[in-house]
Amino acid sequence: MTTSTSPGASSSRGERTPLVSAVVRFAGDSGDGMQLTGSQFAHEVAWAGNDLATLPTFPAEIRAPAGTLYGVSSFQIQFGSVRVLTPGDRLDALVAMNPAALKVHLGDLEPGGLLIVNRNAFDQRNLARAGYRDNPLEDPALAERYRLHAIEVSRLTHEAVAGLGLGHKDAERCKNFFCLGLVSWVYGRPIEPTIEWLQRRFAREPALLEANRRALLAGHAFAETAEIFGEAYRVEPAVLPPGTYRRISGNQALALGLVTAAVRAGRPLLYGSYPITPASDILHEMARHRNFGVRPFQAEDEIAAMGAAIGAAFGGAIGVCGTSGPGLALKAEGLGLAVMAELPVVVIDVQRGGPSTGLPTRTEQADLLQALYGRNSEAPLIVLAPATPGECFQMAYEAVRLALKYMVPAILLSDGYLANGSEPWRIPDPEELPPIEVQQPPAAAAGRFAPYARDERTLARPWAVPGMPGLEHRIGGLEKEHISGNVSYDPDNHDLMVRLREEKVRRAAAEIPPLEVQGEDAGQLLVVGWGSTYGAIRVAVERVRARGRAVSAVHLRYLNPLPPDLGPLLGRFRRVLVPEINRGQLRRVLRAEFGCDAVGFHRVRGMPLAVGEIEQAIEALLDGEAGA
Amino acid sequence: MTTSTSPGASSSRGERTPLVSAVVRFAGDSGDGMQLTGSQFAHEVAWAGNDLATLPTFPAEIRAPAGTLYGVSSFQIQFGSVRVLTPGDRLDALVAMNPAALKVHLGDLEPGGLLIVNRNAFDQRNLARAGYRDNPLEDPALAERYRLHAIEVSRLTHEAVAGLGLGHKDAERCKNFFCLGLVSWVYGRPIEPTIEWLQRRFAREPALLEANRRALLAGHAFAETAEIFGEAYRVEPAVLPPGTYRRISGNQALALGLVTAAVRAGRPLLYGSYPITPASDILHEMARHRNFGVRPFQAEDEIAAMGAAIGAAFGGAIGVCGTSGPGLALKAEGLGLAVMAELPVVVIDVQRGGPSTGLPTRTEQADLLQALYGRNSEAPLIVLAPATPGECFQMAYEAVRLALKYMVPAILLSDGYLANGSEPWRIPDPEELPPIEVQQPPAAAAGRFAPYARDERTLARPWAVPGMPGLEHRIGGLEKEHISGNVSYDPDNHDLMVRLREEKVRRAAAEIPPLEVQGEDAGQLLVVGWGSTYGAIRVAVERVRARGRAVSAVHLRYLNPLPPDLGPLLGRFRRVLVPEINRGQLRRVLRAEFGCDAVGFHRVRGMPLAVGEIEQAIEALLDGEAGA
Amino acid sequence: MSTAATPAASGGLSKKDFASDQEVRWCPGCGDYAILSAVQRVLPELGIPREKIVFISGIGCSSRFPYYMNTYGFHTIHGRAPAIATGLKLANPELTVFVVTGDGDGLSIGGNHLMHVLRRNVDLTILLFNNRIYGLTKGQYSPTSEQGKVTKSTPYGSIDRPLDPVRVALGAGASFVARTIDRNLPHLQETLRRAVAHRGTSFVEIYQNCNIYNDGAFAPLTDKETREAAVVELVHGRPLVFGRPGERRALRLRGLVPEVVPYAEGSTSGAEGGGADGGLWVHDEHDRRLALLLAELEPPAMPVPMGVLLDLEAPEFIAAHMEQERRVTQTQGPGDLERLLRGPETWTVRES
Amino acid sequence: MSTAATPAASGGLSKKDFASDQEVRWCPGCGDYAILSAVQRVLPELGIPREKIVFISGIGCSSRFPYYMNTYGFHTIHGRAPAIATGLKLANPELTVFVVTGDGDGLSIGGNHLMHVLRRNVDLTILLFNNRIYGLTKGQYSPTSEQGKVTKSTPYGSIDRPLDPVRVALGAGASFVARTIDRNLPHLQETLRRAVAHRGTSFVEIYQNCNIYNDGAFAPLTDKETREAAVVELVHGRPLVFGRPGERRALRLRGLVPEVVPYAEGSTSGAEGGGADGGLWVHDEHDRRLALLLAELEPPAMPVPMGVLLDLEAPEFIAAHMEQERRVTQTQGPGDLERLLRGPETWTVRES
Ligand SMILES: Cc1ncc(C[n+]2csc(CCOP(=O)(O)OP(=O)(O)O)c2C)c(N)n1
Ligand SMILES: Cc1ncc(C[n+]2csc(CCOP(=O)(O)OP(=O)(O)O)c2C)c(N)n1
Ligand code: SF4
Ligand code: SF4
Ligand SMILES: [Mg+2]
Ligand SMILES: [Mg+2]
Repeated sequence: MTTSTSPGASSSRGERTPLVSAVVRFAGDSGDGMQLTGSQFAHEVAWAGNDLATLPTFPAEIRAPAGTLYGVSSFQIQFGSVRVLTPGDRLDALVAMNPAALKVHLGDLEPGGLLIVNRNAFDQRNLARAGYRDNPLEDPALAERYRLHAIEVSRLTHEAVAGLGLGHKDAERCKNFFCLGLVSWVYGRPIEPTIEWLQRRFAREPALLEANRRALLAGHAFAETAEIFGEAYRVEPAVLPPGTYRRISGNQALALGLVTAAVRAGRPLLYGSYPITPASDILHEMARHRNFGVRPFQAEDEIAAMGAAIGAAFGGAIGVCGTSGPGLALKAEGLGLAVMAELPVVVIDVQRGGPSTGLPTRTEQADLLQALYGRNSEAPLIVLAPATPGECFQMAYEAVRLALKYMVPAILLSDGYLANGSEPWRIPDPEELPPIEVQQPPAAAAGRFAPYARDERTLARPWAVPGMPGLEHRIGGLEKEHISGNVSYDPDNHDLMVRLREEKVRRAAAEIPPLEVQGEDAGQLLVVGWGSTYGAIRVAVERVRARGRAVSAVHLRYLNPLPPDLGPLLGRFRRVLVPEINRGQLRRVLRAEFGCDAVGFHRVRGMPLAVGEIEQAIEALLDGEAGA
Repeated sequence: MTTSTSPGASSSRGERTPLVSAVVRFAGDSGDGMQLTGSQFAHEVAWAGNDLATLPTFPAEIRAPAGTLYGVSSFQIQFGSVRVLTPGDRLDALVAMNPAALKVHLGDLEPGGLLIVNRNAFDQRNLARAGYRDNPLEDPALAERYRLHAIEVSRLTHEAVAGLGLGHKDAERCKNFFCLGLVSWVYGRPIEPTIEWLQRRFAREPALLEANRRALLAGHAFAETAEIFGEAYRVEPAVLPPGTYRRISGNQALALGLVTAAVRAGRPLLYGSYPITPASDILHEMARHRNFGVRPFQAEDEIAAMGAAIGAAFGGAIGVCGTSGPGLALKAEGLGLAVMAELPVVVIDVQRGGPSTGLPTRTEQADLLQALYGRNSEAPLIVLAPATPGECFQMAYEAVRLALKYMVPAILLSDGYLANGSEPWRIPDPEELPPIEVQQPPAAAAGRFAPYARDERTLARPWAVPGMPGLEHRIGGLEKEHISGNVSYDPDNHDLMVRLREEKVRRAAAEIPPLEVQGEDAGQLLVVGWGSTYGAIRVAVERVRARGRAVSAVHLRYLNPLPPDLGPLLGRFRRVLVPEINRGQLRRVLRAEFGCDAVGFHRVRGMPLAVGEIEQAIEALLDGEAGA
Repeated sequence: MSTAATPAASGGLSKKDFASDQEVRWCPGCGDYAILSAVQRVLPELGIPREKIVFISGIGCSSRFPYYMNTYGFHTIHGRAPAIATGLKLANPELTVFVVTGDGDGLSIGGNHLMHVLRRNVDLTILLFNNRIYGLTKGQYSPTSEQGKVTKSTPYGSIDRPLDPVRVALGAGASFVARTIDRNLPHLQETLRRAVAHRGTSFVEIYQNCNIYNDGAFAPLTDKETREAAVVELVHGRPLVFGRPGERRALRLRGLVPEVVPYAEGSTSGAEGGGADGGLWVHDEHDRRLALLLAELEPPAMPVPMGVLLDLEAPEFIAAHMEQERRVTQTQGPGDLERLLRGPETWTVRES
Repeated sequence: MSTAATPAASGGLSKKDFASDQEVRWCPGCGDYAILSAVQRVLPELGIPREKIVFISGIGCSSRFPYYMNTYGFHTIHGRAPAIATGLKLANPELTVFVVTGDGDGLSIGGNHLMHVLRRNVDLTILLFNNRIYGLTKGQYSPTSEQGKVTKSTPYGSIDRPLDPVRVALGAGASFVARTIDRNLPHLQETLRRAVAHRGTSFVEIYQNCNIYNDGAFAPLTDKETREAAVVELVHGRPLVFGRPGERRALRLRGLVPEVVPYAEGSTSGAEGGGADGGLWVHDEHDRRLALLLAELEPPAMPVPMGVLLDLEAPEFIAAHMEQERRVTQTQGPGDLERLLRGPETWTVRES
């Protein structure tokens, strides 16, 4: 698919029921290709001009044995003609490729929802593996409760691809495209983009191309002609701001933000990383962009990655490293050095479930306090957090910009949901981004160079780097004398430097745009969020407001320093609710910082918060109940 | 010195002026033996029955070149007939062995204070090294401002030891004992304990024994006979609770507390450590007590030390490791594992100046937030802090006790001042200490053993360790299923486990003794402290109260969980002041936890807070000014 | 690792007694299955009661191993298993402790702990599953991946030169170094037996196929066609002979330079002196210098040595530690808490 | 480490141009002074402008080195200097980068980074000051301290077996390995020159006396009486000769076993083949196997080899990295941000 205006769905629209939005989940064995199916469906949906949000969920195992409950892989998408900010709480449609997928996911399907299963997979072995004593498809309750369509997906797929000379296994693997065709028809999404994709993907394997194409068309045709589906839907294009769009995941966007920052700053960028879920894909992406001056470095561990980033920053390059929570823990000592040396490094933490190894493939936002305080002594730095997958781009850019402008390390808190989730992204014009200022040292030092002389406004020290003649100097992790940068044990100098490092970060607050409040900017209840809960909170607040109740919301992208207008805003509300996927970390910060009696809402389930539960929490508070 | 009742001073008491307390500082080159001099003086003072507190200050260099400012080493002591809780803000007497010592320390001497200098050391070279253009001893202002005694200490010492066949260098090295004799006479402290000490120390070097003895006596006699000192003092014994006492430093006390806990628990204790200032001495001390079942392990780094402690705890021993701030940073990931595995390990952090390498030889209390939050995700554990050097004993014991009882890691926050400072310590009867409960597993598991079944009251899991038949089980850093301990990705189980880990730590609050409030338990102003600022805050509050103003104080030894009666107490005061050697870390916790509008007082100078500055902060608040 | 054998207690244990109730979750076809099976087969032979056996691992596919063993087990954090195992063994020297690690876990993030446990010679058996890839994080190159490797993190090929685990172990002063492979079960089992029998740290590199991300990494060593020419199995006191029947070859040292020479079955010409010149290279597993040269043999020019490269008697850390504890306790008497607390100098304050 | 030499720019620099304005703060008599002096003497010879020279250190007495050099310098954190230096060199491959570390910094906490920088062969010169003690923390035993050492942390003697830095470096695949000593200034300087000239990671172990906490650790190697018999200075292509005049000795390899034999001045009998049997052991610094055997020589039975043990040409990391950057840029063209941001698939939403 190349640039084009959204053509809408390709099928006849005759009797289709219009929908504003829908939530669909594809679920099956890890070998069933559910991620690809979901991703292709998202492409179709995007191409049709809908807004969308996705939530892939992988098993922790690389290739879990077939048919097991823990081996189920799923991809959820919400799409609509309105702004879509979350992948949705509950499902309108579920595709279950085997008994395990049915067992794991059925509970999330709305009563009366569309349930498509591959009847062929419900054999004795698979039923046993999923822990079903009886075949659930034979339980009439299932068809009563849901709009069940138990289709012989495997058989129909084999029939569709027969004659192409494919082995049984290869033929079987096409069944996900059968399902994709089927679901595409149901929701009236265009299959052309998928066919184009297949043509590119299998350009050198014509048999596989043809097989998958046939499966896709077979599924599509099956849905259309078999007329087993009581109804078909259409979802009008969403009214998005004009522009050129692509679909992007948080990890992708983050990598592109970094590359863009490097290009705009005119400096090479070292990306030091030790692989770790869910941050590894950023390394994979960065490693591809060598022609942008990106220098990828897979280090021996997180400490070395941090070290390399510090070394790079000392050398005049942009030093970045990416990791997840356990890796951030290992970078603590290095971050302290970067604070002391006042070097611009950026650390990306794609948060995951913890503590310890925790739930590596699940999302969480419980590293905020670690990011703020997880170092010895007073070691303040900048902490930012994007709110959506697409926003990872601008916040990564912003992290580099602020680090370079204030000569201070910055931590960017993404999370597993943002990392793997995706949304339509309006491609920005790099020239429209704020310029990146570099703290150029004086051309030549008259006399001895003072590496800790500061810019009056930002308090940043100059970025004099090896190779610049006449500016030779030595820095290190010992306390340094104000201005000269020499080692100093002087008590008052230490107190001064501690304050200067703090003040420098505080001054970066000048960079923060005014808060945008959803709803009135004073009143009964303000909901404050940060990070990936943005969409869920926003929708929840919208819904409660739609019911005529007064509630406002604000979302924080700058966690340290905090936005200067936050304190006054909090003061204008009687109550403050802070929903987080942790045990109340931002809440703690707000209470400490503003003496604000914020109430928390916490669900630490390794999953995004559901809109519904936030709605309830809001209602409960409005009704005068205590926070949960 | 063996057990004896305190005999008071040995010199004639005729015309001695009585003093309630005095602050004396010995200062000289690192080679001048100032630590030994101070330490011996402290022994004499203790023997005389005074209460005391000491503050040694070392240069960062191992052996700094002679005569330099940065090479000055000092030892300060406050002693008195009353309770002495701090080493004192300003000096009543200063002994300066060379120009550098004079330059560095003169500013701390009270006007009119006693100033003893070694006139022989004020030669051109030393003056130049100290940056004096003219000899300050020749400036009449010095003698006007202070009670100056410029004594030819070197010459007199050489004369005293003449004829013993000592080389020049050895003879010169005796001059610290000359000064000790001199100061002992001035304050009427007994020199017998020092002579006894010399006899033990130099049992095999009779010439050195005799030389030092002669120097000591010569100094003593010089002061007595030369009558150059306008006055001599006496300080009556302090009224301390009856018991047998010794002088003890924080690091020593800490080590003894750990050994005692191991003996009482009947388990071996692994002390894993990687040397780091100012925690190394704990390792040195622990390594000596192999016959108590202490297994010292000097690891390759802090991560390995943490690992060894975890391994030991898994194996049924008490796992302890000691470090300072940068080392605690490196233990973050391991601590997270201990939280997840619910293993009883104790980590000691002897805080020092930071961030990064910072001021390694100086004190600070800025690792509180690191201890509380410096790990990925929600990883709550117990945090304790002793208030005085002697208290390091009981808090180390308490840390082990709570870790074992609740099966949870504990962090003990000591600091550089506690570590090296010393005080008289009433030797406890180990039997009087609370017993140490071990979470014994069921004798044999009926069926499968459940490693995450919990004690109803404490929520502790059983401590089943390798070697116990029938209880074989596997644990790890992945989230585990409630009760069975199997790996679990279940969202609700995760939320439950996160809450259980938190609740378990919260339940340990039941162990905390009621807070002891200094002053009224309600009113205008409450001063809240933690850690080594105890003495300074207590004295400051005493002084302000003595002036008839209403102020109370409370000191926290339990930082997580917080004492259950703290919230109500805070609520009974109009204002709360939190003095800390950091930028307001406990203040932040109190604000977040209790919504209490605490005001901070922060001086981060690598030094204990001064009583005077806290007094001022209190007065200012009472006068209605904002916090500093 | 010495075996704290109490045959009576474990009498009659069989392979399945060592299988836990957890479903094994490696990818179908993964080499880890064979290693698990070998370990479960060898353990019952040792006569060690299950409760005295502990498996400690780091993080990685390989490190999930402990979950599948019905012994004590601890799946710890990435790279730190050697340190944790050291602490465990110090807490209870009676235990038989295995460390299971991977090429990333043991040589990337955990390289330092590995080096130090080897120099200390802590009585442990270390099984390093070397699949030359990061399996669990889905296929990045590892420190043992060949230079130029194209992986997710190195789309244009890796730049780093690989480490050789055996060379690293020898460089750290390991007292027992062996190499084996997932696909040769008898060899794997025999190597495990030898490793457990050794007193001190036994380091065993196990070539392991990751059929998902690095399939066929060791194919030349396992393929019927090639394996006999590609591998030389080490037998103490025997010449280094390899190659297919009919095409048997042996190694000879010319100075320090190895040469491949034809070998007639049964010939031991000049085979007396370990590595002696002139004659064939005869394996002597107690000779560190020979082990160093064995580790230098590089495919494809030379066959890969498999088996016990080195088995030296060396002072063991835990025993020495306990010996010191005994000695100090003997000299000073058992710890007297009261005396300790009093210290050298005390004074008494009486009721006033 | 290759020298990015621009002789013009540094013309006329002298030793004192490389001294910073900071007072040197080691203990009087510390071996570090000699090393500092040697470095300050050698640098002016290289013709590298001061601003292109960087010293990166960790923590320890040794690691205070950068403060005293009037070049760029960074006194970082304990053990991490190799990683930081790697990042620096990647940021600016033009720089001449030295890493200064100690036996604790480099081999205890920093052992893993050392191993990995050596395998990567990053163009750096690493100076490891080995005083076999932790100096800065006031005298605990280090990973290179002899077993049984009594220190503050080991009042009853240390239990761990020491590491040999040279063996560790060889085990990690170092391309340049040398050893020298603080008290032999000409040797130290010459070794530094060689190290700087090498392209790749140059690893130099420098025996250094800590006269406060481990005085005399290397006395046999420096005392007039003993040093000639205790040290063998390595000269490429020359036999390994040592001992006092009149008592000259040489080394010979019997198989792999070194022997000491009398040596008549000028004799080179049988000295052709590097390490060839029969004749004397002739040093060949390009032979890894010989280097491995050199590293096995242990006092007091054998002399300690000093000088360049190994100097191999091997692919260098930074150059390969930059080469890949050039190659990719050539193939794909310079990065086109607009194209990158658009990605493979876009759609347009028009004003509605
Ligand atoms: C501190 C930390 N960093 C990174 C990771 C991510 N991680 C898990 S396993 C692994 C590497 C596994 O490779 P290897 O040891 O070779 O094991 P394999 O999966 O190949 O058996 C990495 C990088 C982690 N769990 N913890
Ligand atoms: C993370 C951390 N752990 C421990 C220390 C304390 N420390 C400083 S230097 C040092 C060892 C120094 O030994 P070595 O590298 O041999 O240097 P030397 O002083 O002997 O030159 C230690 C343990 C530290 N600064 N940082
Ligand atoms: S990814 Fe590779 S190593 Fe991991 S389980 Fe699968 S096949 Fe085995
Ligand atoms: S302690 Fe030792 S190594 Fe450190 S400066 Fe002093 S003599 Fe040198
Ligand atoms: Mg691997
Ligand atoms: Mg050292």
